[in-house]
Formats: sequence, C-alpha cells, structure tokens
Amino acid sequence: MSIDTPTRPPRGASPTRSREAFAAHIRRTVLLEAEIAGSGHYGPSLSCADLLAALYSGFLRVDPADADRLDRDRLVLSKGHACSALYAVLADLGFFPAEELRTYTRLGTAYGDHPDMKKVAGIDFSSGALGHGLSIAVGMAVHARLRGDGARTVAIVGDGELNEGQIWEAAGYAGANRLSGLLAIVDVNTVCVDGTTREVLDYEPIGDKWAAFGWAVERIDGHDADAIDAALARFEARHAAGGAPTVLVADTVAGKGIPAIEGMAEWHIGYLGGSDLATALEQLGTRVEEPTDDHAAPRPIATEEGH
Amino acid sequence: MSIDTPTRPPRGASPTRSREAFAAHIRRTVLLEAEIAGSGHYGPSLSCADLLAALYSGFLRVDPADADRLDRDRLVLSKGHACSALYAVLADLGFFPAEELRTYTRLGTAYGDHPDMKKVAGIDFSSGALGHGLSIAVGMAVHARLRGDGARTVAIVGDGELNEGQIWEAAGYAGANRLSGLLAIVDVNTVCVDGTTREVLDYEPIGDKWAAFGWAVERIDGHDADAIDAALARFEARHAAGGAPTVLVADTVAGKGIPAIEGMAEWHIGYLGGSDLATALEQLGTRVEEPTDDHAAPRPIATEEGH
Amino acid sequence: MPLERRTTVLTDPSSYDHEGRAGYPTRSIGSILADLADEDPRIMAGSADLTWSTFLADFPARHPDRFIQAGIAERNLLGIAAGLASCGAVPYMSTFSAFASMQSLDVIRNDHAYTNLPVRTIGTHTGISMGYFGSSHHAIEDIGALRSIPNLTVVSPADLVATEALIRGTVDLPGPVYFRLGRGASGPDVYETTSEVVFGEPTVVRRGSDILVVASGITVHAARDAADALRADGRLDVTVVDLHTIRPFPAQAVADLAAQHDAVVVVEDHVVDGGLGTSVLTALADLDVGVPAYRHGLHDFAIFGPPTHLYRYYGLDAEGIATVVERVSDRAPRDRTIPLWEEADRSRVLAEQQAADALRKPEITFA
Amino acid sequence: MPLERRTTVLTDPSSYDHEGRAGYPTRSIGSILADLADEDPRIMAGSADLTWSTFLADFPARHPDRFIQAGIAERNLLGIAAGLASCGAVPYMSTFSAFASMQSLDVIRNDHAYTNLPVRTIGTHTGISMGYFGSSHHAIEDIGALRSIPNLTVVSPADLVATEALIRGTVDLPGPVYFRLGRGASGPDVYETTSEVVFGEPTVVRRGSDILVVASGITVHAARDAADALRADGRLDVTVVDLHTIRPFPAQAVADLAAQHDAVVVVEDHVVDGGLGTSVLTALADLDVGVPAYRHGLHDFAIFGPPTHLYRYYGLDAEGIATVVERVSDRAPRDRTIPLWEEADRSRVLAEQQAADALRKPEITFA
Ligand SMILES: Cc1ncc(C[n+]2csc(CCOP(=O)(O)OP(=O)(O)O)c2C)c(N)n1
Ligand SMILES: Cc1ncc(C[n+]2csc(CCOP(=O)(O)OP(=O)(O)O)c2C)c(N)n1
Ligand SMILES: [Mg+2]
Ligand SMILES: [Mg+2]
Repeated sequence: MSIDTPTRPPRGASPTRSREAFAAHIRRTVLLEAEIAGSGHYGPSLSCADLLAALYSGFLRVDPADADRLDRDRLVLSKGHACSALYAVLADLGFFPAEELRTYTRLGTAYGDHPDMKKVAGIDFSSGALGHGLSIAVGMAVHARLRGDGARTVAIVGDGELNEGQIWEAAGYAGANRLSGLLAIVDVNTVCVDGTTREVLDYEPIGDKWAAFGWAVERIDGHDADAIDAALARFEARHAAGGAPTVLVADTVAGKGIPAIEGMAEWHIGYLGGSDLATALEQLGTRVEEPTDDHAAPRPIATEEGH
Repeated sequence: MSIDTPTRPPRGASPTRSREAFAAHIRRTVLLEAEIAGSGHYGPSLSCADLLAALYSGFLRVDPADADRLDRDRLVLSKGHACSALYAVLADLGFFPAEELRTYTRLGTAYGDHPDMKKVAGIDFSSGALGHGLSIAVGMAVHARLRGDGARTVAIVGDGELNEGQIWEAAGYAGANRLSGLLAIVDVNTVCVDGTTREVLDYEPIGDKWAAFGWAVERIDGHDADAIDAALARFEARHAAGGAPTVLVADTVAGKGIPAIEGMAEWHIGYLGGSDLATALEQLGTRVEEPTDDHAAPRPIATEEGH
Repeated sequence: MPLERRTTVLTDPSSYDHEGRAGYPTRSIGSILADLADEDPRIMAGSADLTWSTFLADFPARHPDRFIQAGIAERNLLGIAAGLASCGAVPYMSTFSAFASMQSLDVIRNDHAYTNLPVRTIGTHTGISMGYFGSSHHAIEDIGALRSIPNLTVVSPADLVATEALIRGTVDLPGPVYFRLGRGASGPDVYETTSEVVFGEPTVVRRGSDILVVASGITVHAARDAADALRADGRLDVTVVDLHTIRPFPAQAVADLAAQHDAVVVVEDHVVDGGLGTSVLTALADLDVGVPAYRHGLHDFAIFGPPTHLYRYYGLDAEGIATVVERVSDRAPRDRTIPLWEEADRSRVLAEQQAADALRKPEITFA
Repeated sequence: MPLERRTTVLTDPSSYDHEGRAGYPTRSIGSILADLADEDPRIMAGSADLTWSTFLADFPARHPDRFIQAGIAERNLLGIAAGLASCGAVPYMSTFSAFASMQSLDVIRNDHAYTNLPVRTIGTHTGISMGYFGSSHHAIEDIGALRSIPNLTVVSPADLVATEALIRGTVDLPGPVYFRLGRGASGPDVYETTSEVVFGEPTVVRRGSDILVVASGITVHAARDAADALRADGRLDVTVVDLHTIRPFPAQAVADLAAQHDAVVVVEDHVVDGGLGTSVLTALADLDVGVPAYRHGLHDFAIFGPPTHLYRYYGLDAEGIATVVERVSDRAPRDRTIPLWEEADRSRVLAEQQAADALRKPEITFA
C-alpha cells in the first residue's frame, strides 16, 4: 500500500508534570469539569486516570503540534464516558488550551460528556456507545500494519463493556489475525451502572476469555505506575517480535482518589458540590506537586481557592 | 410465577425408523428438497443430520399432537439455513405430513430456506440471521427455570456463526446465570461460506472460549450416535444437579454422506442434478433400512426411481 | 440486583450520587409495570445495566424473579425477550432509545416483529434529551429506523400518565410494541388521568382553529405552552394534538383534523426526514388533503449542551414553537423545505447562552 | 482468502456448487473495485463471509492485502472500516443488505455518519430478491432504517453499469455512502454506458407525458419494460425515472418532473412506509406540487417463493407495474392509502403458480 510515511515522532509527547503530579492533575481536572457541568462521571474517569497518565507520559507517540499525523500512535477511549480524564491529559500535553475546558458540557462546546474526534484535537475517535471502540482500534491497527510504520493502537474498554458482543467480534478478529500492534486495556473497576459487575453480570475470569480469543494477557494493578509501565514495555517487545495482540486486565478502583466515593457504582455519575468538592480537592492536593522542569513552559496548577 | 404446568410428555417423541435409518432418511430428504428447490444448503444440512437424529430420537420431549405445549423441550436452529434437515425430522415425527415438503421453497410455501415458527409446526423459533438463536434459547431456558417444569432448551449454532458477537452476549449471560437447562451444540463442520473457518477466521480453540464464558464443555464426534447420546445424558445429569449450561462442540463433516462434496465450503449451497443426485441417493440408500416396528404406522421410504 | 444503593458520606446539600441521593421518583415506569405484574403473571421486565437510569428499579425490587438484568448487552436483552415471549411472557425491556432502536434494530425486526411476539421495548431518553452526553446518546433517528417494520406498534407518551395509559392500552396486543419515552420521570406533566390517552386515537390537548400543531412525546408540553402563549396574547388560536400513537399511524384522524385548519406544523425531537412529520405529510397526500404542512425538527446531528439549552437552541421549547407557528401564519412560504427556525435564531440563542456562561464560576481555572 | 475454489467430481451438467461450478461473472462489483484500487491507493474492501455471494471475490484475488475478511461479524466489519477510514482509507464493505443495514445500523450511524468518514457500505440482495430465503434475508425496510441518518448518502444502482458509475461518482465524497444493490450481477441491464448515470441527478430512462413512474435499483428494468409495453399497445405514454440517488434526495428534480405529468407512481421493492415513495410524497408536499402520487410496494413481510415468482406475486414485475399504472390512469382514486395491486391479484398469481408447481417432478415423494 503506497501511503506517505513521514518520519515518526521520535518519542511520545510528555506532560508538564511529574508522573504522580500528572495523575493528580488529571483527577483534579475531572473534579473541576464536573463542577462546570454540575455533574460528572467521577467513578469511571478516576479509575482510569493512572492508566491514561502512563500512556501519555512518553509511551504514546503523539504530536500535539501535528495532532493528525498519519504515523502517530492512537488511543480509542471506548468507554467514552471517561473523557473528562482524557481531556485533562490532552490539555496538559498541549493539544488545546486547558482553559477551553471551562466550556465543558455547556451549549455549543466541543467538550461533551463523550469525546468527539471532529471537535477535539487529540481525540482519535468519537465514542459514547459502548462496545464499538475495539473494532475501530482493530481498523487502525490493520492500517498501521499495512503502512508498516510501527504505529501502535490502544483501546480502553470498561469491564462492564465486555458484555457487548461486538467486543468479542473485534477480539476474535484481532486474535486470529495476530494484530500485535493492538493493545486493549480493560479498566476493571468492578462496577458498571446498576451495581458491581459481579452482581450485574459476572465476567470473571476476564483474562481467560481474552486468552481463549488468542490474546496475550497480563493482569496488573491499574494504579501502580511501575506495573503499568512494565506491562507497556512488554507489549512493545511483543509487538516488535510480532505475534498476538496484548490485553492488560487492569484492576482499578472506581472513583480512585476520593475516599468517600471509591468503589461505588452509585458514583458512576454524580456531583460533589461545595464542601464535598473542597474536601476531595484537598485529598488530591496533598499529592499535587509543582510542574517538573523538563518542559519549556510549566503552567500553573489549579489552586484550591474558591472551592 | 403462576403458569399452568400440564403433565409433561412422558418421553420424547420418536421417529418411525431405527436411528441409522432415521439419519439416512434425513439426508435423503435433504437431497429431495433440494431437487424441488433446484438448490440446497447441502453442506450445513448434512453436517448436523446426526445431531438432529440424536435429539429427536427420544431425547427431546416434544409432542407432535400438541406441538405448542408450554412444557415441551425446545430447539432453536440458530443456523437456520440447515432447516431442510429439520423439516425432514419434524415430518417423520408427525408434526406435519411429509408430502407438504413438495412445496419446499415454492411460491406461498410454509417451508422456506429458513425456518418459520408461525408457519411450520414443531419449529420453536424462526431463524435465518445468524447470531440471534442463542439469545432466544436463553430466554426460553430462563422461562423454563421460572416455570420449574424441567423443560430443556437446545440451540444449534454454526462454527462460523461463533464470529457473531451476540453469541457471546448470550453465552456470557447463560454462564453467569448458570442456566443448567440450556444446551448449545456447535456444528463444527470447519467451513462457512467463503472457505474453511480456519481460513476465514480461526476460532479454535472453540472449547476454551465457552469454558471461559462459564460453560461445561464437551468435545465430541458429531456423527457418532453413541457419543452424542452419551453427551446428552451427561447434560441431563448436569441439568438435574443444577449448574453451568452445557456446550457440545461437535466435530462434523460438511456434506457428510455424499463423498463428492464432503468437507467443501463450495457446497454451502449448490445443486446435485440428475445423475449426481442418483449417485448420492444410492450412496445413502445403501445405508437405508426399513422402518422399525415399534411405531404404529411405518411409512414408506422414498424410492430412488426417477432420479 | 439489589435495589438498596449505598449512600455516601457527603456534607454538602448540593451533592448527589447517581440515583441514591438524587432521590428516586415514587411513581415511575418501574412502579407502573410492577403494579401491572401484580395483576398479570405474564408481565416481566429487564434492562441492560440501565435499570436506574430508565426508572425501572421498582420492578426488580418488587418482582426480582421476573426481572432480567442483561448487563451491557442490548441485543441479547431483546433476544432473550423474544424467547420469553415465545413461552407466553409479556416482557418490557428498557434501555436508552439510542441503544434499543439503532443497535438492536434487526433483533426487533426479526425476533419481535416478524414473529409477531408481544415483546415491549422501552427506549428512554429520546431525541436530544441527553443533551451534553452528545450524539451517541441522542436518539434523533429512531422513529425513522422503526417506521418501516411491519407488525411493530410505536407509541410515544408525553408524560407518566400517558405512559401508564399506553402501557395498559397495549398490554394485550399480540405483537411487539416500542415505547419511545422522553427523559422518564423528569418532564413536565401534560395529563391528569389515564382516560385522556387512548391507544390509537390522537389526543387533542388544546382546541383552536387557525393552525394545527402536531406533537408527540417530549414536545407535547412545549407545544401546549406555545399554544397557550399565542392565545393569551391574542395572536393565534392554535390546536395542539398529541400523536402518541405513531404506528399504526392514525392517518384519517390526522387528515380530518388538518382539514379544519389553515396549516399544520409538526414539531419533532427527531430529524425531519423519517420522523413524525413524514407520516403526517404522507397521510395528507394519500388522503388528498391540500392543507400545507410544515415540519419543525432537526436537520442534522445536534450540538452539545444542557438539555433545556438544546431545546431552546433548536426552537423546540415553547418560545421556539410559538415563533415557528407565527411565521407559518405570517409567511406561509410555498417552499416548505426551508426551515422556519433559522440559522440566525440558533446563533442568537447560542450567543445569549455563551454570554451567560461566561459569567459562571469565575473561580475555576484549568491550567 | 483463497480465490481458487475446489471443483467437485460431478457428472450431471445441471449440477452446480456455490460459486465454483455455477460460474462467476467476469465483470462484477469486485472487479470494478479492484480496477479502482489499481488507480487509487486509498481503496480497500472487505466482507463478512459473503465475498463470493456479494460478487466481491475479484478484489481479494487482486488486492489481497487491502482486503478484510471479517468472518460472520458484520458490526465488526463496519467498525473496522471506520478505523481504516479514520487513517485515510476508503473502504468498501459488502454483505447482504439485511445484515448491513438493520444489524449494524448504529455502527453506520455513530462510526460512519456522525464522524462523517468515507466508509462505503455495500448492501446486496435488497428487497425481496432473496426470495425463498425468507424474511430474515429480505431487506424491505433498509431505506427506512437509513433515511434519517444525517451525513449519509444512499444510492441504489439499477445495474452493474450504474453501480460502476455511482461508485466512481461518489468515490471522493468525504462522508459515508450506502450502496443498495439488487442481486448483484444477475439483474437485467438498464444502461450501456456509465455516463448515463450521474450521482445526484435522476436519470430519465423513458420519456413520456401521461404518468411519471419513479423506480430505483432492482425495479427500474421492470418499470422500463412496463412503459414499453404500455406504449407499444398504445395504452399510455409513460415516463420512467431512475432515482438512483436516494439521499440526498433530489427533491426539486422530482417535483419538476412530477409537475409535467397527470400522476406519479412510485414502484418500490420495499415497504411503502419509509421507502422511496415516502421521499417522493414529502418532496411534492414540501414543494407544493399538487400532482397525485401513488406508492406501489410492499405492505407487510413477504411470503416465500422463487424471486421471479415473488416479484410477480407482488405486482413488481413489468406486467404488474403496467397494470398498476393503468389503474391509476383509469380510476385515479382520491384515497391513495388503498393499494392498487390487490389481494385478488396476488391470489390469482399464487393460484396460477401453484397449479404449475403441482405438475412439477411428480416422481418425488417424501414419505
Ligand atoms: C451501548 C451502550 N449501552 C449502554 C450505555 C450506558 N452506559 C454508559 S457507561 C455504562 C456502564 C459502563 O460500565 P463499564 O464498562 O464497567 O465502565 P466504567 O463506567 O465502570 O468505567 C453504561 C451502561 C452506553 N453508553 N452504551
Ligand atoms: C447475520 C448473518 N450474516 C450472514 C449470513 C449469511 N450466511 C448464511 S450461512 C453462512 C455461513 C455459516 O457458517 P457456519 O456458521 O459455520 O454454519 P454452516 O453453514 O457451516 O453450518 C453465512 C455467512 C446470515 N445468514 N446471517
Ligand atoms: Mg466498570
Ligand atoms: Mg460451519
């Protein structure tokens, strides 16, 4: 296939902060976006914050200055309702000015409660209806393999989302076609909307399902930065060798970082107002550091006054 | 749930012939139906003939004289394109006069190339679009469990059909809800339409997939009457104990019984005319016995003159 | 599925969680169906991980063994329903309309409609009522998707009273029914008693003589308010009819009503191609009624915003509807492909709202 | 996917297998697309285990690495297409229309249309052309299902020449296109050169003055033959227009044509609610053209039978269309909800055919 292949981004774009501060910043931004909207997908956005922090701390080769370049790595947030966390990441990397998030969910905004690739730079595909994203990612991974530029494709899916049959259609295709450049990450926060995933529809053992569909499976702690990085490195090695696609079955906690709501399906959507927001920001704030120096323009971190 | 539960059929209805003759009769009828239509789904109908013969030789508790009774066992032929084999079975059991099959596929017929529950007695659900049948069967099995009359539900799916995600939605539900009264049979004839299932989309190891979705898995020879009967008996025992749903992963041969077409995806649909039909009928005929005596009204077997 | 939801240690009165603390309506589709199930052993219900969001939660609380929790698998939910119905059950399966209609259309078509089984699909949060959840959650093509399927009944209740009336009015239909519901319990009321809504017959909500406004579901209350405003100001005398039964379409009744007016305006929370207005136009054409009919609805995927803002933006609130009705009366353009709610109207609403938004919560900075 | 298929040891000349011995057309959608792919590196193709049945097999033979074999997983096929298109590819994905449209409607809607990506979905074997395969394979609601989706282009070529013209005419559209194809290579020809079919513009196939017959796809050749028969007998002078571009609907062109005739008859291999005629009626209403328009199509799920028998049964062959056009001209009933192809017509065809069938193959007995 004759496709122009520009030289690829030498390294992944990086956040303006240390890893820990980056994750805390994502969480803080999620809370502030919810404050704008008067409502937020706290549980699902906070459970995947550390996964997003890992992916966008140099692993994904993306270029905020040239967001649409063909040979970039791609992320499909199939559980699109967690996009407030992804917006935080993309803003920090410089895909768009963070202040645009003031319009989050407001009339005419580009930043809805599900991500839109036509409106927001850095969003690789629009999502919102669960179950679609892995198929999209398969298409991207097939294209990357055709181009031969080594670009990787990541899809983040929810554990409840695994109930959708289309996930297994895509998993079956990727397994049978040995799409080594495809990485699926299952955010196993053990809840969906109606309750815990165990109560609603128990899909454990999750790893066995993926293995039976021909994937290389790793089960990791989805909040442990080192564990995530190590798993990403092993995926990279597997991709270089060519072989099965990889899935990270990541154990996480819904609402991670806000003790009052952790692990609760009730906080799929909700609102932390006034004093509750203040408490939550404080709990995060204790862990927020100043921006690291390895970026030209360190930007101020949101302060807590006023909440 | 307060549902009238009549006394259940004391035993399954039986064919008019010995088991071997029954299977041969099914195959013969498939060929004759194709002769009426000028076209037939030979491969997929012949691969499941022995499975159908086993199910309808006393295992399934159905009543041709009262086809719609609530407490009957049910069969969903999810791979509905094999219905010419099922019509042969139902006619032999007395659900409708065999001579009605002369209208197969002709204008205004009840007997199309996919089965229609509203038109044909003994068809428990209409099918034709692949991937739907297991969900239907789950609904029937849930209802049977609610009624508590012990009725069993069987779904026959194709090996290529496993590509459809809805199969795994249904499998996930049945596994998580431990629908012990549900039996899935996968007709692993190793072909679909475009080629072998391995070429098109390799879904082996099939058993591992079902096991990972919470099913009790048995892999059997789908042409070995004793093996099928033994597996059905073990399913029955499992159902009595309560537990996981059962899947029989049945290794079969497409077009089984007609050497010229065995194992060929090319014979998903085709037509055996004139001398080829005669040869095929002869090959089956060598194995066709006279009806057994344990039925009141033995019916003549189709003769070969004229083909 | 446990009905008890945990409550959180929260201190601020403005905080709420998904359903627990936000409060849950005492009367809802779940309690309507649970009441029905008390009387009728055929009734079952189910959802695809949206039991709370679609206001069904009272059902599993009261009839746990007659409830199907399918997880996030809409096609399987509706397939299971078909299997249940083939055994004599009358299952009511609920999810958001976007997932009930478009994602599972062939299940409805093959397994409910072709088989003509009494499955009831409840699609909630129709049209643009999901607001800033965005296009994946907007169900603005569902009537179009469903309209061609033989045997399928489609009803669109304007409020909870109408929902109860239409559930009870269709419970014994032998074939499938699709309920197109707005946001569930949260819309303004239109009716006081269920006797006001009879399946199959359009309900005249306001009686006038100048212009006939046809609405359905979530737009009925706004159409009524528009009529009241136009009448109060002495501007126009408008009839409002609630076309809650969309299929089978009551063509003769609509044609008769239309013939008594100067023009028809169809208000729809749906794209105009394939929506309610399409049925109205074809009915008038088929029955040779020469009254001009205007379709006022969506023409493209919607933008994002809070639901009430979106309805205002698209002229689907009372003010917008009143404006469009007046324009029909004033201009009566012969080319009715041109929308009467214009780009300029939308820009005005957007500018006003953005100006208001700019003043909100100045303390929040994202950098 | 291997293009070579094994041939069987058969002796009778009437025997055929699925594709191998039945022969495969030299020109097909597969070769049209393979030619296009020779010129245009963006072109890809794929199928869901129906590569042969949808006449796509030349594509994988000539461009194996640009072909997606998805297995029997239509939703995934169309989802993959969206991912490919987001990377710059222009993928053409084929399966039967019943599975492309209804089973995957939300994939088309969310992942192709909302994102406005250049995915092309090819739905073959539309309407009742699958005959005795039965309702699961009849695609008689697909236009209705697709009609409301913003950004989506829908075209319906009448033959292979039109298919090539419309593929090439839409190849550079930035958004998604749905091709509604008949049985593939097997229909009678309508056109000689691709220049006769221009995307977006209806093609006048026969020019007359009395009645305008509107057709699309598989019904065009029959409408043309009906017009020729009516003219040859001196009965009526009929215009036949091929509305190959269904969306965006060429409303003004249709209105202009209609205005030159006494009546319009829309012939469609689709249920009338939501089909082509729905677009014609709304266009005439919106543009204030008072010419009466009749819809001649299906009103329910179809019965089973060989395709040609079915078209005759439903009055969708040349003879049936001619009959309906004459009835319009003679009776011109003002209530156009009453079908002009009547129960009595269908019973007559059925009785004739069943009488003929009774004489077939007397040697076969099933007992
Ligand atoms: C097809 C579809 N069905 C239902 C929904 C509504 N919905 C949004 S999030 C959600 C729960 C998701 O659970 P899970 O996949 O575990 O993700 P989490 O929120 O836990 O991250 C549901 C049912 C949807 N967005 N799409
Ligand atoms: C949803 C759907 N997609 C495609 C088809 C067309 N089709 C009919 S049979 C078949 C192949 C089935 O293969 P398999 O499941 O292995 O069954 P077999 O014919 O081998 O018994 C296909 C693709 C269909 N009927 N339904
Ligand atoms: Mg979860
Ligand atoms: Mg097979």
